[in-house]
Amino acid sequence: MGYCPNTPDDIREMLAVIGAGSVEELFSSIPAGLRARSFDLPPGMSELELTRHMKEKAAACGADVVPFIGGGIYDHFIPAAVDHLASRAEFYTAYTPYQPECAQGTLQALYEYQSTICRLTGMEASNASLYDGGTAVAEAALMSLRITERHKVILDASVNPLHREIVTGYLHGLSAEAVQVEPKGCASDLDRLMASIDGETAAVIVQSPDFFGNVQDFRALAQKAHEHEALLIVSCYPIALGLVASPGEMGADIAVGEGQSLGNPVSFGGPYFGFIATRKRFIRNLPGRIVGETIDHQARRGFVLTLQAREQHIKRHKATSNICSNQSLCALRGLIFCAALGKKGFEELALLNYDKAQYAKSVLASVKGVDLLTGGATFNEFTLSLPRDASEVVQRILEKGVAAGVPLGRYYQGMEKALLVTVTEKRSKDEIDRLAVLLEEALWS
Amino acid sequence: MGYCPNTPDDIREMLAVIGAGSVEELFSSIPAGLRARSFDLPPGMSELELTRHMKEKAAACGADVVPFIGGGIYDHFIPAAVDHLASRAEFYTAYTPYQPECAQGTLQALYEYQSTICRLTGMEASNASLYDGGTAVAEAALMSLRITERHKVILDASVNPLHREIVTGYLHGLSAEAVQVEPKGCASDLDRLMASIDGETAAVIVQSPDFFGNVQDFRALAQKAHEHEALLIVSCYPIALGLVASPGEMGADIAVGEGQSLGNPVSFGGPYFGFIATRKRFIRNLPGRIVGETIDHQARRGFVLTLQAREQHIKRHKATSNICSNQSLCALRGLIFCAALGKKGFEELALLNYDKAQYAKSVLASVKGVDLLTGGATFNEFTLSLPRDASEVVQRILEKGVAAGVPLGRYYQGMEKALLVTVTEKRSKDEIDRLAVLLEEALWS
Amino acid sequence: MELIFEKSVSGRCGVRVPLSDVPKATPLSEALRRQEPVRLPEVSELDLVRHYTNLSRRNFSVDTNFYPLGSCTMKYNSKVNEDVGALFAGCHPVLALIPGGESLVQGPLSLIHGLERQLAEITGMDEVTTQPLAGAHGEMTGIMVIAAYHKARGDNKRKYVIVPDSSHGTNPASAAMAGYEIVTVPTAPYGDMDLDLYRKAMNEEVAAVMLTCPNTLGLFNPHIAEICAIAHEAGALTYYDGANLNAILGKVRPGDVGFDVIHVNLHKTFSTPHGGGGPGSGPIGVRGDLVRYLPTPRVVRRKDGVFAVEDHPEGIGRVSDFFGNFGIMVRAYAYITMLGREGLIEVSEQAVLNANYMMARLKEEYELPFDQTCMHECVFSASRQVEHGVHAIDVAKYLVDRGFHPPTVYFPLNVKEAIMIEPTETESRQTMDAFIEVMLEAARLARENPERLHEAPVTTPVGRLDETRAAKAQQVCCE
Amino acid sequence: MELIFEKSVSGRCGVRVPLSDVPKATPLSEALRRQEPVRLPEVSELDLVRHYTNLSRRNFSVDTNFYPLGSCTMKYNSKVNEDVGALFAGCHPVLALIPGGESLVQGPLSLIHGLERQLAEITGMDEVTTQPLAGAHGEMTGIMVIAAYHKARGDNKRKYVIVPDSSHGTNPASAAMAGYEIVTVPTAPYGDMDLDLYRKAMNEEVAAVMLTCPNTLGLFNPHIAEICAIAHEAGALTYYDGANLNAILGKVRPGDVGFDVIHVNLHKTFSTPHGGGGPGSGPIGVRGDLVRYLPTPRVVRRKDGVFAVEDHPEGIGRVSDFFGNFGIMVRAYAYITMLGREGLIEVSEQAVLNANYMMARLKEEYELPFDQTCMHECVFSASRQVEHGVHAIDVAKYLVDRGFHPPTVYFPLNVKEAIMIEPTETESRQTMDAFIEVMLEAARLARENPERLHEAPVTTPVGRLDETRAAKAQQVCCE
Repeated sequence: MGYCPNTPDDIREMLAVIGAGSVEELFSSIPAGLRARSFDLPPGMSELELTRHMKEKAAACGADVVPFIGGGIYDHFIPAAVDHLASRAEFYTAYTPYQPECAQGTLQALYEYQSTICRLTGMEASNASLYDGGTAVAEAALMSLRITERHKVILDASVNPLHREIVTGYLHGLSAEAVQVEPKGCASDLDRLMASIDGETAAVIVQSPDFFGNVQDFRALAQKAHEHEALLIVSCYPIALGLVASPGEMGADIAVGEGQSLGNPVSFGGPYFGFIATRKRFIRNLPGRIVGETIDHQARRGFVLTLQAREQHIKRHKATSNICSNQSLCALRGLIFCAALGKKGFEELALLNYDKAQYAKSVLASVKGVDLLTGGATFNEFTLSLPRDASEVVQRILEKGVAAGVPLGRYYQGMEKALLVTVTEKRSKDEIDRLAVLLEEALWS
Repeated sequence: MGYCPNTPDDIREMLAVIGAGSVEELFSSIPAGLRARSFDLPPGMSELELTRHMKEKAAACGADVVPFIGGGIYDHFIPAAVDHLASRAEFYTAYTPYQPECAQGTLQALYEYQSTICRLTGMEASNASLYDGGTAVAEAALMSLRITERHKVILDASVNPLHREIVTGYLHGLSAEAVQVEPKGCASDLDRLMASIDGETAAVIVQSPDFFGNVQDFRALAQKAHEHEALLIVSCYPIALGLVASPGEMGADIAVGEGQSLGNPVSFGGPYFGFIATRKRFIRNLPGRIVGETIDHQARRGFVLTLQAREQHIKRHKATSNICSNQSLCALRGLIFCAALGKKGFEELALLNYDKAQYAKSVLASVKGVDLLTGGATFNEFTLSLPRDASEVVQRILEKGVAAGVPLGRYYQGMEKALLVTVTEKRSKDEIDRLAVLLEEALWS
Repeated sequence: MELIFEKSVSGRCGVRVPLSDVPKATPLSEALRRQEPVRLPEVSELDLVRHYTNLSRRNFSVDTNFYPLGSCTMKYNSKVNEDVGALFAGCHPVLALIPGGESLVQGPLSLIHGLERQLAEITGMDEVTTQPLAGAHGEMTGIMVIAAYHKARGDNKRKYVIVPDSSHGTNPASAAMAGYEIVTVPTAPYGDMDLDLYRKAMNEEVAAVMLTCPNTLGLFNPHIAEICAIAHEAGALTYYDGANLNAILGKVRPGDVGFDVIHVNLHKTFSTPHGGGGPGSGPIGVRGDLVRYLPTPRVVRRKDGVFAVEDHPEGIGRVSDFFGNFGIMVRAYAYITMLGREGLIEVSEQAVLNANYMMARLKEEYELPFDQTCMHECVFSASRQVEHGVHAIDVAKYLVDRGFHPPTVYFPLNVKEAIMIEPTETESRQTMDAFIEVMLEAARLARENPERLHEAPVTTPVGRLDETRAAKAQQVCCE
Repeated sequence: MELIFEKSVSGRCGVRVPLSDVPKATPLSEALRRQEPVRLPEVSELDLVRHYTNLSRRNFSVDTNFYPLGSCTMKYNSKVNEDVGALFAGCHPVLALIPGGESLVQGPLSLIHGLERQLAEITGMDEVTTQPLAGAHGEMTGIMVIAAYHKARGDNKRKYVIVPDSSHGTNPASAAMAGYEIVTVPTAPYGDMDLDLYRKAMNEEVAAVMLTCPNTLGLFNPHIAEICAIAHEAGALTYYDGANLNAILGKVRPGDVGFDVIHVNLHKTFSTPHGGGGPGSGPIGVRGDLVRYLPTPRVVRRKDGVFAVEDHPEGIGRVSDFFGNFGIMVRAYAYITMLGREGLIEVSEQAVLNANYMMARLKEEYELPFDQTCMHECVFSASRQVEHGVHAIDVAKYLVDRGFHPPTVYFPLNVKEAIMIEPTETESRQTMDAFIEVMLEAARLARENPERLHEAPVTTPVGRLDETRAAKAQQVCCE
């Protein structure tokens, strides 16, 4: 039937050892009145039938749509080696490395991951990953409350709207406040953000590139925040970090983000991983697992889970977070992705995204009636204004197998004609040119 | 560019150690007149571009056609575990196990493979695999020449025509003769086969199920061959061996066959593996590699390549065969496939093939004008007679995405209206019923 | 082994980046650009592959070792589930959120809906959401739903959540994340939460009680219905930690027993390899009047049979970006679909049989604090071995040398020197026998040669590591 | 480790067979049925997975160890090639042979045609067939083509094939399979086939001479054109064993030099992991007037651009069932396409650089019988170590203990105590340096502590195995 190996003979002999007359007898501690009233599931399938069934479902998943959509999740190239290595059974069928001597594989990989995140973000201490980008921003917000012992964060509304919803939900339960600062046009209102910071502010949370695609300079904001002993939390897009200044360079205290773009497929929403990194002085306030370097009695280097006194299995309700599992396997993919591209390749990849998006900008903005709403620096996303409701236009183009972008009306009042377009290295010039044609058609024919 | 890791610095330093001024200098032993006159290949591609290019080619490979074709290569279910295990890098990136201490993985697996083949075929000694089914039959023929020191084999023309072509080619060079005995109708002409055996005969080569699908009893033939001190070589289809009497039970001296059906995808012709097994007394006449059990100085069991004095790297032109590489990885897949199904599952699988084909027989033979040419016992293939040229009919049905079978006119004179139909466990009742409808349509509308 | 960074050679390249088919753009301004390239390792693809392949070989794992880690359900997960999990890799989640996109992703939407229905039936709940990304995330989400429920009723005085002292650490931590204060109730001598103390702790300021059943000792609490009733009487809700659901599939449904909210660890019970610590997935199920508070969005089946993504305006908001860890959900759906009703019942029966067999065979040598029929796991104490100076950790490390991953040790906290063994249903009697032999051998060695246990492990790439040094050094990334 | 059969438990099941959706048929007659089920192992899927996963861990491999096995070209093969190789798994080859089927398999047919064109350009030949299934199979096919050529010209007196004594064993064996007698020409003191003896051996009864170039000593034979000319003068043809093609990609084309037939080991030069001994693929290329004798069928590009499968009536017939080992061909095509012209030239340059570096650094401690610039591999002799009672095999086994796969030893036969090292172009200088350190250490140990080398390996699951016992016992399958 399933995967239970014991044969009737085994079962008989085991019951004899136990001293029970039947398997059912082992459940006799469960009062009769508590037994399941229903368990109405269909009979099982064989592997062949299951595979067929699942392939049917997968055939209707839009995988052949050409995606100019991003908005936090990106269709990037994933080197074959990533899959091959992350598919090593010893990695993916292991548990949390609680017994370090038989988990040096996972532990060293997570240590290398933490090192990679530190180098990407320009920070000094990273944990071993969080659930996803949205919860990572929320954990950073909570972390700032713990560090500053304050109860308010300033939340730039140019931060990914999905992430903001998660942050407000997390803060709500703790009676902390998230003050949102609306964008000015299609960009962060840096002046209002600066003005909002006061002695009650635990942190300012911003994103670069922001949800409209703008690459931003937060140096002044950092300075202002630090003047008020508030923290600067920067959410960032790791691929962009191959080209744009890191949160560390900008003066951030905590860098967070969605790690998906590093070697994880889009996979209808997950699993991905969130990352969080900070200055070394805040390390004890990090949520989640952290791997540290140490030695054994022969002075051989080894790695262990460390600073566990922050965590729920030790500190229970006084833990820095309730998080238990991390996203090890996804983080491992991120690590291998970064190492596969390497110093030079990672920069080239970022530049390629930039070049393609700049090309797309020029081509699309020259479509009649279309304007660029993000006029400044962008990375691989930008926002267009269309002469009509973007939703209708997107729907029309989608019928041709191209997802033209994310209409912003759903996320920002009054932006019904704004369209967020994403262009990764996987989009060819031909695809970009075709999008321009389709856009023109959808608008004017 | 490619996969060459040395940096310009490495290269400079290495050249200094060598004492050469440039890499080009290392090629100076090649006379100028012998240098390549052309090397006209396009520039390379990145991994992403290559993947795109290959996916385009793979999109035009007929993988969505419903195959009722077999004729030696079969579309069977492959458990996911087969791929996962055979994809272990330690298996597939290792070489021939010449250093046994660091190749016990490969060696033990091949020993288990050999044991599996012996159990399937009812034989006592198997080698570690041959190239494919056709060359396996040819190697068996050569083996019979060596054992009997005779120069003629009787070749039943109901043996796979592709295999027969290979056998005759192999024998041709050695000035040995293959006497082919034509089938009677759509079945081996056992009487003529028996009558053909004489004191010059090295072996009779037969197949069961034969190319038309007939499951055959060779006991009398074996007896007759042995009376003349000739060998009986039986080519068999491993999946059928879950149900039908093994070559060993039939009295065969050498069992061979195409191993593809055991866990190897159809993959446009390969790689597959051929198997060959025999009685223990003939072991020194086997071609190819053989793994044997032994011990180390601490009496720990281990496995080594054995009886290598038969082989080309020792015996050179006096070797039993020129074969060097085997098809280890494909044989490993075969082994894992057999172990995954196990004793009971393997029998069930064979029965399921049998039941499905029997059902298809009854449904298809009831189509107007269609008759069954293989009226006796069959396994999962059978031959139909159509009221018209089978090629036309197949072509017409193929347009509907179904490969109805193999028209036999190409292989047997006068069989232009015969169609060989294959039904594996993967063909559903719905697909079979649909084939009947399509056949009726193609014939009568 | 060297770090990948230590294998880096300046100028070496790994995977090649695609060539550009567009013109070079005007560069970003200096102020916005990073000052130097990210110091990522510079290795060839071969170095990369060899490094991580060899690194993987320094792990124990289910596919290589018996891994009876109590409370973690380290069962075997069929390879086919990995393959079907990969089928949806190319499906962009934002497609479901743009106009016209829903119709293109009916496959994954129907799968989410189907899994929610399966889990509702399995747990006896009315509705399920797959959004939480892990067990603890499910707990927090569940408690947030409970908070929303009380708040909607204007019941604003509730500020406590009760947990037993044997609970998983995530329970109090998750309740705290949702803004509650924690009341911890001790374990009674009979192994369950002390019923009298619980009764005393329960009052109208309590929002919920969180329970694991079977509890972390592997015992089914016969008072569970009473505990629920006591809570409901006081207007509190009951939360079921589904970590141990593997024990009761088809036998007990928390919804039938009286629980209001449950989370399910898909990665424990429903076929996801643990990935070295994640990803997991922690859907929650709720009773009828809590459905409205579930997080947004919801995947619904419209009357025309089409699946749609709908906002859920009264809910607690969003807890994860999209629909949860979809890849994990695919595996769970495949697992439930493949096993079917009978297969799932067999899971709990064989899990319980295996645990009781383990218990019966080891209890002569190891102290069994609660000697009664267990469910899917059993908890021993190394207290007899302590008399010889051997601790649970020493037994654990010796097992490592003998090729077995150790059981969970020092948890639950209410058993001293705890050794918590969960064999799972996918292990055969023969594998358990081999493990039992080594456990008995360890007990013998504890009497005769404790030094051998103290020096373990000796077969691993490193011996016991200095954790204090690690915590002091705080060396968490390489320079 | 136990055999999988030894883990079998009666009644245990692994993977489940699909359910039947058709009626049960009348059983086969007793006489045709097998008398008892095949005694296959009865194991659970977990047992299966754990067994083969752990078995795999008892191998050295390119992905885990440096593997400088001379003459085998154990290079790193990109993972992407494995992935693209799997894309065609569902393509049934018989589809290409049934009426109307060709148009459905244009992808794979175009790939075969494309690969044949690539290989023709790389080798300087006119046409290529991908049908031979391995190198030795290619040799046999090539010699059969040569035989057909002579026969078609009525030249029936030729019954010999010349090979040098340093040739791969497959060369004489393949020629013998094709019906020829073998004439072996010794190596001259300068390391190549003795030119005078060769000239004497050549006459009008010789059908062909088979050569490897660079030869098995890793040396490029400067007389190669002369050797070809001598053969051609006598009416014999020249066969090029492409095993060492890796050394000369883009530098020399056998067709330009004067060879008539060549085989290529796709699995050596063109990116197929060796799979523990196979599968391989051994396409052959031929000059113009031999094309007509290539085996049937041929994949051709028709004038309308459509690819077709055509019979080749004058050819030698069929040597394999379909088009060769297609999966291996896909990898080769992908490799050549991905690397392109410059990438392939880099391959031979770096392979030669690495081998010369290895040679330069080791020759102080190890005897180098032919001290000249080598191509892609170099051959030492352990003759100096033999003075201390240490043989090539002892050095080899010591390397195993230090984590390196040994070089090829005792081949080629014309060097005593040969140690043949082929680093390949995919290994970095750093990896070679680590290997060189251990080789130098072994040389030191040979002088100072030969016992350490004699007892090696000590780190592997088994020590040196008793091969004589194996050959005597002939235990080749378990009972």
